[in-house]
Amino acid sequence: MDKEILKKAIEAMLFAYAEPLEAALIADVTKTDIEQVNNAASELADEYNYNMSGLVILKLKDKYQMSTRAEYFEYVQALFKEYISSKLSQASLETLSIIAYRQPITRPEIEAIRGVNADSSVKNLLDRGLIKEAGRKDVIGKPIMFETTDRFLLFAGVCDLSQLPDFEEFSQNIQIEAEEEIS
Amino acid sequence: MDKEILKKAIEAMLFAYAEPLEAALIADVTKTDIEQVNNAASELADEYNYNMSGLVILKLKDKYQMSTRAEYFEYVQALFKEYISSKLSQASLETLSIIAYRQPITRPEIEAIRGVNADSSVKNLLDRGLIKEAGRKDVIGKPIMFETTDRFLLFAGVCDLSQLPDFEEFSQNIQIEAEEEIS
Amino acid sequence: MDKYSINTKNFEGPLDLLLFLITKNEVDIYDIPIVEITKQYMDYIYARQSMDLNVATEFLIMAAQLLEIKSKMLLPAETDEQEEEADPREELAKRLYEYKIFKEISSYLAKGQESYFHTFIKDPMYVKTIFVEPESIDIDLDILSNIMKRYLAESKILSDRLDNYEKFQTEKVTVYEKISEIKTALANNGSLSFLKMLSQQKNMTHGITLFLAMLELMKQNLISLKQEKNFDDIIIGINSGEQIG
Repeated sequence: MDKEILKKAIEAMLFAYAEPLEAALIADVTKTDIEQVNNAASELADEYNYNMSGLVILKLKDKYQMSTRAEYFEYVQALFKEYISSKLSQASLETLSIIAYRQPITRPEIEAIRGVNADSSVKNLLDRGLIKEAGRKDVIGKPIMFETTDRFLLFAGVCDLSQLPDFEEFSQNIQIEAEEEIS
Repeated sequence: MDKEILKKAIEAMLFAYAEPLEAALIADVTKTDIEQVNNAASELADEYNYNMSGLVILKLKDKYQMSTRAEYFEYVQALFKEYISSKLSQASLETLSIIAYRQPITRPEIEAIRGVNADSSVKNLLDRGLIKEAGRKDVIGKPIMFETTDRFLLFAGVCDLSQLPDFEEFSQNIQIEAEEEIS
Repeated sequence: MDKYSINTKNFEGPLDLLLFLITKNEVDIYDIPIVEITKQYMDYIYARQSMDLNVATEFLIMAAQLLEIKSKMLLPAETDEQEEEADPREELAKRLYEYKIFKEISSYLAKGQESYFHTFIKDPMYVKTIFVEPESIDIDLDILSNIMKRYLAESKILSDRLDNYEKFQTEKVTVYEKISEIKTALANNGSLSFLKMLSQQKNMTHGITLFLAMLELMKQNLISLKQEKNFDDIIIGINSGEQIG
């Protein structure tokens, strides 16, 4: 398939599908291979960015997703009057951080780290689609485990979990801070 | 507002809104007038057409809507067909076809037809937004009824339900019975 | 120091409060002056309690743990397997350290959420429009047989209920009778809804025969079928130039 046609087909598919769409599925449908798809999709994403289009094409792991560009947020937001741009509470952010770096993890394990009940923050994150259930842990009580979703990747602004800074990096930051404070 | 910015803002708004959007509302939100909006939207539509973009901007009386271009319909169609056949298990497909033809239907009724527990397939279909709850049936225990969603119509609209494996068998059996009756 | 100045601070939990006290006192997590920190922690708890009786259980549990550590510190030090003196504060220090890292991560994630909340994703429910094809589809036999299968599947369940009733039925219906039924209806109405006609059939035998009659009329090129989109009703129409009835 001609690359230009593949790009347009990807455009149409991403629009219609709305959710993150696997490159492999695009390749299947267009009878191309994943490399061709990645190639075309990244060209498309570049063009969108170059033209400062109202839309962007995001890469999330092995998936692509179309969304509006943050620069035009105010106009889109005005359309949805009931939309409240509610950011995550500190409690939810802490719970999300723990899940991101320790997944899959159970609620009791989260609570052990945070030292407080995590019921409402886990529920909030589930409702927002930032985390999802990931089976049950094979221990007494078979507690449900949680892991982050593709939407979390969007949230964190990375296309892959491996792009998140290393846990060690944060720990080093703290050590440096601590040394500065004490000295 | 600069016309280029207005065009991008319209692009983002049409994408997010998905349904036909009134020119007057766009003018309101962007603090421009309808003439400016029509002007910008028609330029945008021309550009999409000129580039043979995967998307089109349609004018419907005093509204605009973003949609996929007919030329790429086959890929979008194939995508949804692929989705339904590759993403749903045999059990879920069976449950889905029963619900599609017998809605609204309760879980015990589904189980009576399938002869097996339908918990996980019903949950799976709910998760995928292919079915939804449809009130409770006025019998003992008031079981929840299920029906298919708009999203299901979308999937069904592009793929041949009678080709769903178990349904084929199901209807073939009936045909044989029916033919015996007639002869 | 004003003991109660921290009351209004909203702490996420006991560890959060402890970290605050440690930072405020500029001490090392691994070398907490337990007596002083415990005192400040208890002051906070008491102050909260006097204003709000619903001090979270978690804060009280931590208070108990701090007191336990404090009392252990007063006793001669234990030695572990390696003959090293065990520090009663070590476990708490480890928890605090780990929690502090996650707080660091959450402030990192908090920075990223700005652009996330400024990005809209289309609702996947709204894809219908792309499938609206303006023209009717000419129907081939495959489509027709699919519609029929759907009817059969539906009526199978109906027929289960009517089983006993049907056993006593010996009535025969012929394709010829159904052909004239369709012809009469067409002559009166001009066009017909296939699904409506099907639903008016007494039982499945009638339904099947109606279907066969329609196939026969199609073969004779007397009628044509139209459908708006897949799974829609089928409209039976008279072919132009043909006489019906």
